[in-house]
Amino acid sequence: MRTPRALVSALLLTTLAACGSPPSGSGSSADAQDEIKVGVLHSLSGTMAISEVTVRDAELLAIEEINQAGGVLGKKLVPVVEDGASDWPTFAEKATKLIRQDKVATVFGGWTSASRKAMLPVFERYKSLLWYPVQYEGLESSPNIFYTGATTNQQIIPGLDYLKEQGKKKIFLVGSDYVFPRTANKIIKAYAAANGMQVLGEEYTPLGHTEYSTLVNKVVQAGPDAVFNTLNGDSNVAFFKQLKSAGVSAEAMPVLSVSVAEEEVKGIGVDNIAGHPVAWNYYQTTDTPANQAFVKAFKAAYGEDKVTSDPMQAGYNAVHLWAEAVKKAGTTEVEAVKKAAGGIALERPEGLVTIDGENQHLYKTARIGVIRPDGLIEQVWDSGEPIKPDPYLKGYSWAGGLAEE
Amino acid sequence: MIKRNLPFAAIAVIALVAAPLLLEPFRLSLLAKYLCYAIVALGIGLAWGQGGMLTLGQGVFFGLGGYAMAMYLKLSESGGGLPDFMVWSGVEELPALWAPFANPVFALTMAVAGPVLLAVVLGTLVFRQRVRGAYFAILTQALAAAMVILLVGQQGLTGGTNGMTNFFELFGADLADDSTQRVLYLVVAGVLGVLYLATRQLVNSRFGRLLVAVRDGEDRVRFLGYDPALVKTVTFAVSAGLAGLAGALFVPVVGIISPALLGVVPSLELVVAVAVGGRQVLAGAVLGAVVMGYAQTTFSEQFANGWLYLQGALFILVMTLAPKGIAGILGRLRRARTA
Amino acid sequence: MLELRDVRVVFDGFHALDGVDLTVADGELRFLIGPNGAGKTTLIDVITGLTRPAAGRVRFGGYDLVGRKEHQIVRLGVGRTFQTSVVFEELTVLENLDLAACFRKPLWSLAGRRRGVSDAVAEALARTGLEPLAGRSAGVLSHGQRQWLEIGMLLAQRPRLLLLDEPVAGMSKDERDRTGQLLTEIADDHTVIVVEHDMEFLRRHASAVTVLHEGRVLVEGSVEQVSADPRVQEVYLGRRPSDAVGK
Amino acid sequence: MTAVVNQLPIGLSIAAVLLLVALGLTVTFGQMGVINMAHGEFIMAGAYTAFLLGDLLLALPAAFVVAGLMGLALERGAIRHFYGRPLDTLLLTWGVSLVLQQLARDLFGAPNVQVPAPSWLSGGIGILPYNRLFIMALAVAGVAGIWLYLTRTRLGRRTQAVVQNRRLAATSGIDPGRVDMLTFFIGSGLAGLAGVALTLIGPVGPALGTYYIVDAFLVVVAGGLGQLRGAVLAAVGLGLLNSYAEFWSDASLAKVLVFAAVIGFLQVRPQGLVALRSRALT
Repeated sequence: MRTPRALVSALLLTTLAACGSPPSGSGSSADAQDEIKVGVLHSLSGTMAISEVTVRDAELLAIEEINQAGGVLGKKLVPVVEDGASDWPTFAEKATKLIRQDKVATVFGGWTSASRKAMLPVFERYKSLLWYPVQYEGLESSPNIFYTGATTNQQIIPGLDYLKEQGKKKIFLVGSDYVFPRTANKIIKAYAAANGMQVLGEEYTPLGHTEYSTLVNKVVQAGPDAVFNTLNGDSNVAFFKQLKSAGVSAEAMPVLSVSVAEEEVKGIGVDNIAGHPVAWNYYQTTDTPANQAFVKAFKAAYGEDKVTSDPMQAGYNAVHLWAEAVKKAGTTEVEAVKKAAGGIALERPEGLVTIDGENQHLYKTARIGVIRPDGLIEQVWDSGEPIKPDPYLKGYSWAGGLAEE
Repeated sequence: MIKRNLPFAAIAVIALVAAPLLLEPFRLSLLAKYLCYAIVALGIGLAWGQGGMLTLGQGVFFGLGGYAMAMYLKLSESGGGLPDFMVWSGVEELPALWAPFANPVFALTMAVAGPVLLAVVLGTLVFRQRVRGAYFAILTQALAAAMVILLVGQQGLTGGTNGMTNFFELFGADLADDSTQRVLYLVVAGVLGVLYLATRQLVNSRFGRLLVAVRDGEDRVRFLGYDPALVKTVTFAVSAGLAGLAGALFVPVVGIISPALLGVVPSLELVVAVAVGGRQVLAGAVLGAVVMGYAQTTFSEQFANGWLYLQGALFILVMTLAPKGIAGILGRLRRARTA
Repeated sequence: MLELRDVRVVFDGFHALDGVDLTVADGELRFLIGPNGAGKTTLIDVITGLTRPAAGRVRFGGYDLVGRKEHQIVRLGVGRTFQTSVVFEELTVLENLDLAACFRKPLWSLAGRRRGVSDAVAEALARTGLEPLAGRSAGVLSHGQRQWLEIGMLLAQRPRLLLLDEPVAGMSKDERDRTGQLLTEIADDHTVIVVEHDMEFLRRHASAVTVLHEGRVLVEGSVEQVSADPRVQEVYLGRRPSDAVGK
Repeated sequence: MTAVVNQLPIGLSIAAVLLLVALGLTVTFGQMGVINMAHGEFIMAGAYTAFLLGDLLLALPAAFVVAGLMGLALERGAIRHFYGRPLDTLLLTWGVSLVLQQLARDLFGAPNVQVPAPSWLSGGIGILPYNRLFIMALAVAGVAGIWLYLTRTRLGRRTQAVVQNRRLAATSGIDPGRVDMLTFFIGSGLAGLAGVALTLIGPVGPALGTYYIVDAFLVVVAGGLGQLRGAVLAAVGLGLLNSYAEFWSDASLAKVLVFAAVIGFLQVRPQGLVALRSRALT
């Protein structure tokens, strides 16, 4: 009675407007026969945009390169870019949109574990394909996801091997409070127990936490040989600044990070982090012919001051690997592409990578680097050859209790 | 009055029936999602529009409802075994807190009772001390912030930042199936309709008058012999219950619940939606939630970066030029036409 | 019926009430006067629970009022109005009165829609003469009408003791007369305390008067006794001419 | 044991950060009753000013002016139409904060930027590095400055007069509009100062403001409406609580405890630590 009549009508009109909204992807008749749509789904807004925008750029660069070279199966790739907005449910929603409405052949996307976990059921439900470009906590092997970043035995464990070689016996674990750090730390603790290392402490802080004086105090008081750092995003900036001003040097207490790459170094400030080690599979300085071409192309496309990093390169690789699999399969049909993908080996910027057809991860070379005063990362150690991906750590006897499916 | 409402009721029913027929399944489940938000908006319209309590923590109640539902879904799929994320988190035994949620009746009850209980406790604590206005708003906002940290920190219990996802079936129906989604849409729309009518009844009742009186002169109401703290607590609890129910419906529709859905920003966004729709009328709140949800989807599909500008600008414009929102503008148009 | 003993209120070192004793018998109509800052409104605030006294006792019909919350005191049968009338502008006159009349009902029963007009409300409407305005929203009322609505709301509560804080302030001559008439009617079957400045109004309607000055009771008695008292003349004339008797 | 002792100065330095981010709010919220959700973005603006200038000492006055002018523009452009409607202001300024965040992202890019810390701030005394001591000194100076301004200058006393009785102040020749402008300028300027200080210890990016705004409001709420003394006490209390709670448990729990403490505290002192008595019926 007090409700304006017009309002109720408006409400209904909106409902109907939502009904009538033309599903832009459904006009498949308009789809040119010489085009293949692919989805690119990263956070372009919100807290994760910092990292994910660069991955999107690398993926778009790869798509452009493939189109320059004549496309795939004689067709041009058309990227459909969506914003995950640093919000996991949005990732799931946009993934659904890309698959069901845009009918893309595959999707490249995600960064956080949470976004991948949110998208996973969508890709499995609609039997579609996701290429996920970031190192992650393992313990997963979805038939509808290809993992082009490192799993734990290609990053965490080599990092620990490196610390062990350096004679670091007492370590302290610092991480953001979410799945990757917690899983990584479980692995680290099991590794430490099996290798005569001692874990002096394990601390987690909320995502976006910026007050590290108490934590630094705890670390300093514990006096470890090294710190294993799984902090994410902005927290790294605060942590390294406050660690540095507490007078802790990289020589006395190296902090091995697994989520700090070239891009992050700029924001942290080289002064605050130079000399500390990081563990990845790729650095801008990695000395391969493919990398020289990649760095050059990337800078040409996005600016001389841009740096390249591991996740960017993994996203860049994902597009090329998918294209290779499609060529081999002769179709973009998901099952055929999956089948064709197994065993594909390519020389990429990070060196030779091979798709493991069984768990859809990559054979990758692990590399430890130290941050140089110029902000780039210098490799100081590598695993010698590509490591077979082992997301469930079945090949490591000490990891027995961790990896049950 | 019933006569005047009849045509609209008819249109509503037609829309209910027509939407599932006209819309692609993907769009239909999006609409169902907006309608879930509309249920939360109804509660905000009641608490803020009618009762003057600006609650910036409505996401918390929404989340509690959602988590209760998600716990049931996880348990019903694992057949009493450990849900997938607990395995990853290294939990070996089902936590005692989880066990009763295997029962759907318990889970659904808790989806509403949990938020109501929290609202009653919080409301009693703050309203009794005459904490109000901006203080209340800030406290509810801090509640949202604290809740997210708490949920994220208890990874073994809650799935941490990831939240819970990967649900397959609800009461034996396959959630991936389009027909299930259609039924879910109808359920959500039906629940919204019923709750809208019930809330409107409450607003038009003596209690609703009392609520307006508390909003406009809390201290004066005391001298009418009422305890404003009680009135506010009850209203806050009702709005919390609405949000909880919306959360419980949201989970099977969207297929995920995570701390990202109940933090400071989503809570504020819902308030924005209500303001845009028009806070003083319940239908305005509902309209706002649907319009803003639709706008967010559409605009973020077209220009991702512009969405924040648009949202911010829209908000500034609504607050400065049309504080009564779309409902206010429509009301004015209607008056102008009849005048 | 109402008994105050040695009531003291201190605001940041300022003694707003400095040991007030006051007794009001059942059925009495008592006027409280005094210059600005004498503590009249504070006294009402203490009785109704808005201000908690630093010391002293307030008893009403066998109950101790100190420490009770405002709405609990209302429930014991003490009602009040405010200097600047506060009515709910978005509600109609009828709804305002109805709310005032309903406070004894359990809260859940208010979830129903109002049906008809209760006796208390009808009576309040009749007494205040607001019947023709019952359906109007209170926001459009004139100043005088608002004051009557407040008194009406008070009546609808059916209290045993009414406290009126300057009911005729700012009213026109006509309105004052009508209010006076209303007051006399009400006083027939209620106990009433009125805070008032207006001396003419006082002379016409008051019988018993208590004069407050600087937080103490200066003098008590009939209007004639009080206005003849030299101390009263001194406080009014000597200190604040603007509040002078017979202004 | 030393670790436990160390937490005391650490708690105080956390308190200094809290105080610094909340100080401007105690002025705008406290003196004017305006809830400015864009306060965090004014802090961000201060931090970016430091980034652009690249020099800390130069940045302090510059950031004060930049953030102050932004506040002034906000007050003149929008907030002044909203006095007496604190909740609407809250939502309005939230819209402004969204726009400012996105603006920062477009102007400076999404990644964090680096503000080099001056070399004279490297090193420290005991557990406290010089940059923490600098922040503490800045917080103390800020409090002292505000206190002197409010009690010792004519403008400050006028501000107080307007806060206490707007109409009366206006009739005695004070232009409340100008006082509002000035108050908002100062409150926002303080946010700018905080932003410069925060570049020493935290990230400088578009999300900077969002990390501090909730904490800042908690300090103001616990401190009581706009009371400088209350804000100082609340910041110290919450800083120490945070420091020791995190030391004995973890950072997540410490944050939750701080929230619980504020709620619990309001049970004892509903108007915050320091409150004025008021006879007015609102």
